[in-house]
Amino acid sequence: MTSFLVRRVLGAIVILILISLITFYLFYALPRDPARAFCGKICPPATLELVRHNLGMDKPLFVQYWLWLSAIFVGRDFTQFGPCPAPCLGYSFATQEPVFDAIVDRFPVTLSLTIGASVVILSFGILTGMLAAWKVGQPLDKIASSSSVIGASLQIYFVGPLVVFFVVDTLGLLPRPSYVQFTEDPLTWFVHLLIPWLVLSIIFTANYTRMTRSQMLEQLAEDYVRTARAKGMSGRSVFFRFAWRGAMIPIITIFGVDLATLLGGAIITEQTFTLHGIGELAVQAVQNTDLPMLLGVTVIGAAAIVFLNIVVDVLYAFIDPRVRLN
Amino acid sequence: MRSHRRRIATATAVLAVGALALAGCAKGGGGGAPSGAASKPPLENKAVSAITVGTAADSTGPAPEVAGAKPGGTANMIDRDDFSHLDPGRVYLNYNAMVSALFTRQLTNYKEDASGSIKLVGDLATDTGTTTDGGKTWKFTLKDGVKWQDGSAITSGDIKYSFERLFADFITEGPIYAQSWLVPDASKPYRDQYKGPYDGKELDTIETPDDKTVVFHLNAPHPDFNFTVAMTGYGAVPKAKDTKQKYDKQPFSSGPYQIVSHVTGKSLDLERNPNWDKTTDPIRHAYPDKFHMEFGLQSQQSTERFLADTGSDKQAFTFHNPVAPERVQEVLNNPEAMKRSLQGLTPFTTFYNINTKRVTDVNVRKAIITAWPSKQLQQLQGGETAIGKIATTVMSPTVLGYEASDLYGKLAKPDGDPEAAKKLLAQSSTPNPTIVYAYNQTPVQEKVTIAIKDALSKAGINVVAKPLNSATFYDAIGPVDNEYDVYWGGWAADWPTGSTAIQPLFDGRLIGDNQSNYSHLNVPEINTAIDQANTITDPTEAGKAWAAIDRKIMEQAAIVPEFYQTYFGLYGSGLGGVRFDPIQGEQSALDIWVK
Amino acid sequence: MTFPSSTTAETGADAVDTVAAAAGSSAAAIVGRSPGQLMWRRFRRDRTGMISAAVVIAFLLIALLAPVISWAYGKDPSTTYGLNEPGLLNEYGYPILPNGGISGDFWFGLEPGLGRDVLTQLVYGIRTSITIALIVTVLSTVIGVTLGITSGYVGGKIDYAIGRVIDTLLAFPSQLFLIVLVPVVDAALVLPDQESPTWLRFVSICIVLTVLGWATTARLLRAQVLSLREREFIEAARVTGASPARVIFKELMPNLWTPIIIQATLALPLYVGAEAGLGFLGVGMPQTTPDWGRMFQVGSTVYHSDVTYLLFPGVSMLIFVIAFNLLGDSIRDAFDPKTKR
Amino acid sequence: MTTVSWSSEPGTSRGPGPFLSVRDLSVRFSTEDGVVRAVDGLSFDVEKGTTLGIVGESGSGKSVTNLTVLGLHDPAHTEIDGEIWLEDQELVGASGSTLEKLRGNRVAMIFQDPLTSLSPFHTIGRQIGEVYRRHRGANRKEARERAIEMLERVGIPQPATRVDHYPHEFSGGMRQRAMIAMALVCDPDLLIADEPTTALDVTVQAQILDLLKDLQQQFGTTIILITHDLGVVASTADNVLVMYAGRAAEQGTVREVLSKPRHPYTWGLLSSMPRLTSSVDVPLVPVRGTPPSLLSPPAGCAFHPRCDFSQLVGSDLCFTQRPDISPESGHGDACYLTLQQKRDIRTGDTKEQA
Repeated sequence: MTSFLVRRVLGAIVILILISLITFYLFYALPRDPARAFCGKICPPATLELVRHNLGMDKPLFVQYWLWLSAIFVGRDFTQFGPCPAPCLGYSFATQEPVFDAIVDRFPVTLSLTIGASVVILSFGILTGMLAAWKVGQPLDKIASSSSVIGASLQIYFVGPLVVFFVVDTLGLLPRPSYVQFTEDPLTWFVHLLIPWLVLSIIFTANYTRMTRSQMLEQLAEDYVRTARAKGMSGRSVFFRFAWRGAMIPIITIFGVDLATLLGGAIITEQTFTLHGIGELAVQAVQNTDLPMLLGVTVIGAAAIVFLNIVVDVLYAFIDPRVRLN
Repeated sequence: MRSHRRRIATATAVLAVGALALAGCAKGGGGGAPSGAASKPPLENKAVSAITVGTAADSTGPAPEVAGAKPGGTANMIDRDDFSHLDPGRVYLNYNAMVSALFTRQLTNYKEDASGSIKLVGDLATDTGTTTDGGKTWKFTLKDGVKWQDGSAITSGDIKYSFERLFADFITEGPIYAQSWLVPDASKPYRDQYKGPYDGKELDTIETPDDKTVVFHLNAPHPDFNFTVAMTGYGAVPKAKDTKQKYDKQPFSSGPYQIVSHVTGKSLDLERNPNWDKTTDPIRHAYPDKFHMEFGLQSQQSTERFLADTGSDKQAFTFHNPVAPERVQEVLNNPEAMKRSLQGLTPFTTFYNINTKRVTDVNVRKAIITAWPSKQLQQLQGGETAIGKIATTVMSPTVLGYEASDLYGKLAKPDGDPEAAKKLLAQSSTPNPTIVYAYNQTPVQEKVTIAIKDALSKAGINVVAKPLNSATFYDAIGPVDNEYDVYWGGWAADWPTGSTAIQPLFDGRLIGDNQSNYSHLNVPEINTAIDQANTITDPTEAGKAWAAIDRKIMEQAAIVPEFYQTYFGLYGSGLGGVRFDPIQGEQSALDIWVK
Repeated sequence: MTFPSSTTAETGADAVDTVAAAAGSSAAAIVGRSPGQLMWRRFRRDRTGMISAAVVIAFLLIALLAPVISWAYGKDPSTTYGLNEPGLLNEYGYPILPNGGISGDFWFGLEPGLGRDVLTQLVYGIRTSITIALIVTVLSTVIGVTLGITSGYVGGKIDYAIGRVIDTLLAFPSQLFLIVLVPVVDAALVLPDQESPTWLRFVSICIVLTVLGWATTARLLRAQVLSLREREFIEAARVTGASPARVIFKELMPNLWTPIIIQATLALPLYVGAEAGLGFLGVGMPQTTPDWGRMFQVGSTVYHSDVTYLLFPGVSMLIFVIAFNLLGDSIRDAFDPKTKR
Repeated sequence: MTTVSWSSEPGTSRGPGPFLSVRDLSVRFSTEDGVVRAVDGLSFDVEKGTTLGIVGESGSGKSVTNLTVLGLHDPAHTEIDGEIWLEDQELVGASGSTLEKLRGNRVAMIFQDPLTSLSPFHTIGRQIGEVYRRHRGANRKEARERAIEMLERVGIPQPATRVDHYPHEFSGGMRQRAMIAMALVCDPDLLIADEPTTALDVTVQAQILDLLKDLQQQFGTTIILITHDLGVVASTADNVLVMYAGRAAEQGTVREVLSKPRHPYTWGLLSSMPRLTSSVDVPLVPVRGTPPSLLSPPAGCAFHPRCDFSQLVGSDLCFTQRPDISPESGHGDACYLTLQQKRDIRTGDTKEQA
């Protein structure tokens, strides 16, 4: 087991380095001179040169990348911003704040969006999927299937504003979606995030209902389920003790990917509800061509995806003994 | 078995029809009949009536009391971004300058009286400074009793140090006027001649005969140097408390408030500075006990919260956030909100540079101005209240000496006059020219481009629109030999006199890559007029000279003026004394009190 | 609890095979049918599939006949009616008539701001979405299939290399990278002097969506090929000395058409959504090209005062994507009856 | 309902009537392409303690019949007529819960492919113990001991450690032994083995069949052995039932049916099987054609399209009338050829091939 983890973590690190390298060089494909932002309205060429030197932009590309990478472990001192302690992803060109602090500061928003949505997705999605499989062909199954097809076809940027318009503006049932520190006031935190959770879960849950249903039905057609029936196991225990385990594997895989995308900052959701999560940070980084922030957000997003892939593989071994972590 | 999906198709149809019906009964998605805006009183974006230089008497504190104001309470500020810089030497943005006014004081500053006229008065200095040789040497004497937040006195040494540190290598974002004037050789870059105080060297062009007096020896006469030192960029920094780069996040206060906490990107909290002496300050009040500032709210959000006016938003104001353009109509129809609204003309003017090196024929340039669809552009960006009045000159009305003039009859025909433009083109070398119009690819600018293409093509001018990535816009138009003919520009004078409104943009000798003279205008007659205007000591005379230069530039048709930008903002019902600062064009915090 | 035991499938399957067998008795003329015909028979009997196919074809027709519709309707998507004719938009750019300015001559109302006709914008918008989605689906499927098969069939170092590329691509936060790549590809393809034509952004969007899209198809195909490679009939083909190309095209491909087509029909609506998402985030097609994504973007900023504008693209996109999803489901069921439950 | 005593040589028939009696059973599935008549009026009996071999090509309805005994069909798509009597209990009409109590307890079943028939997610011990706990209410510890005991009985080495292994850690033969252990854990009266040895190679096949015989001797379990391999039937079964197109074609004791077959289909089966005694160069004669479509089975005798002797019957009986098993007990067959004709053809034909 540990050898598996070590190998996978090393592989993950290689991928993260690869991604940061690609993002770094991609960024330089843009004809944008970030130094410009550090020079006043009237910017004599001499000052522009000085700023480029301060930002280390006068060094060759790979050296700049190496400085960025080593800064994560040993920290770095910028003439333009001052010292940057160990987990240093540099300073944002747009807001002059340390990138790492910005991400850590924005992470709770994305985290609460993700947790809320995943709880609803998993519980509601899988539950309806199971019920639809249990009552296959009956009215409940038909309703679940048709609503899940409709749900899966909705787009966040359509449903979001619509829900806000009706629920908040017209009916005033719920406050406008925003983020309130969970630690300060859990109730308002919950109420203010209800709409984003609701919208996000409508779309994601639909997929999980459809997937759970088809997986459960596929498992129920397996030979070993027939054997269980032949052993006198009741229909209910066959359904809940035998069939669901097989069905969980593909669902975990997909959930790993979805969770990672949410953790990486659901850009469209945060844009629709103007939530200041990592997604918005990423969009601003692109609009301001803010390399350090962009690199930081990409690496954090990729790390979430890669880390969750490892977790999913480990989970496989728990559920399916045939999977050996060699 | 698969019949269960038979009903899906019918379910979808029902849902679709339902949604459309729902929309029908919604409270009318349309804008409704024209809101009778015409019947509304015309917006009083009046220009600043007069800018004068105050006397020593005007410079003495305390500032006149605001009617009905009472101390106490906490004033909240909600806005879009955190302040990128608070170290005076790195402040150039008006947004940063507005908050710095609460804790950074300069030698001189502006005082607005009830009638709306502006006076330059001494802030830390007893008066607006004295010069005997036409502006080459300037003497300022500090007031008694001006102290830092720890109670230590502000000395002439601190003022000298504040100017010296502007030469350090980490101070690059602020203004560069004083630095380029305080070095012996004006032609060479100032950073090569002095590297800052951190290696023990001093700048000998600044003398401090005693603790109270500071004498500046400039390398050329600058009669409006007393306006220059009013910039936040030249605010005082204590020699003992200079934390270099970290000073940018938590500066040491010489004003009525001191910074208690600053969580970057999130919030800034200020409390009273016990050592600030009201009698030494003719400009600032300090009614609220605390200021709490919160960031991360786009203008749509702050507009919604001001309209809702609930809870702590009652005591909230905003420096920068205007009313969101798409909500302007809603606010204008809301009399209660209008009671807590602010309107005013900002020093910002926007215009379209015409690259005189590529569009060489003046008649073509004149035709472009004549055919320009100013009215449509104004309507596209939210009308006069949200974006600005249609401009016809280079200088903004907020600048001393502004004279209204409309050489191309834009106010008469704001929709553009294709016929007159065609006539001008007939007299030009190219009857139907092709111009390359570069624009910043934002949603608004894309709509503007469509309107411009329509209007100019009606006048026979063929427009090639070149979208530029919004991040690389300035990099693309920066080089002198860029391949674009017309591109958008915006400018604000650093102080309300003609020199910073015109010289950096139209002085032929300042043309260079990434320099501000984007229209590359190089007319000897204008260059000499600029030098001549720079030597006039009397402000009103200087104003007339700059107005004449303004007309000459418009005759050259170097730019298509767009707007004198206006500000339209809201604040909470629980605050009094929220006023519009015409110098910076944002809401001022200096007279605020909590009801 | 209803519990479909496997025997139904087995006998059912036997029955179907026997149907295929040419038992020459006097019962109903049972004629042999190829898998393709079988698939078509099953698909024809699946009414939901037929209805969704009809809706999809309707959308395709509308997209094709857009100029005809706009000619018959009398309006075109690019003229800014609101700006040119007074009395349509009020001073702040909102349509004066209620419900988004729906009226006799503007059936779906006017776009706030520029005042363009919503109906023609929608109709031409389908054209943009479908063309981009089709191109990207075809491209990413072709790339995905080729790389998936080579890495699955060839194995060894190549498989490892392609596998790592796929892992890296899938590890990119895709939404973020769509926004980053479009300006980068734009800058790379930029033409210095004349106006950058609309096709430039069209090409860069296709490139970006394909680059980030093919990895999932490749991974699916690789898994399919790995499982098929072990089967006896592949060993048999190899033993008879068939060249790898012949094995792949004659032996493997026939078995792969089902997953390929299923993956493509389910991917297409996703690409339509992604393209609209780009428009919503402001990196989609430029203003001059009608695009649903941008209609959503404008809609989401003006919905306070004009919610109707948002509904038109929203509902049409909803129906469009549902039809595609249902069509994908029906095709999958027709192709692969085992999972038809 | 007449109960006929059934005399058979080796069986120890103790009970008054047959242990398991299937009366005119027919099972129809509604599928996309029409109604499939998998079983079409089948009747047979099984004596207690004996082994009945059911033989037939795939699609002849042998598995369906036995799954009906356990009531494992999906009622939504299946119509079942006729009766199945297990001693005094009627199964077709029985309620779900009674059937559940019966399955694994009195009637057990083992399947063809042990790998897919065992749950990959649970250990062997747990899967065996589950049945014991379900029917005997044993606690976890007792169930585990019972599982170890059963594993030992079916001949699996070190049962104490193997009990905690997963199915994929067992070899083919071992897995089938585990299946048998699981089926017999509650000492069922009837064991239905659906092609237990087809997935195994020949050597393991023999071990499994011997194991089944030993267990039958030890516990007197009645076994129904479903197979398409006549060799397996010959070596293990007491009686044989040959099925074709959902009906019984021929039934009787192993010796009667295999040495003196009377139905053309049985001849076909026997002649398509290589024998040690027959010479190598004599070609095998498989039954021509393929099994009939159960969607619309041929009229009259379902075998007539493939029967070489239908014209011998003279009238077009074979093409119009469906033959029934005659005589109902003892060695019966469903064919209109007279006994004499059958004996002549058999001696004429089989002698040539013997």
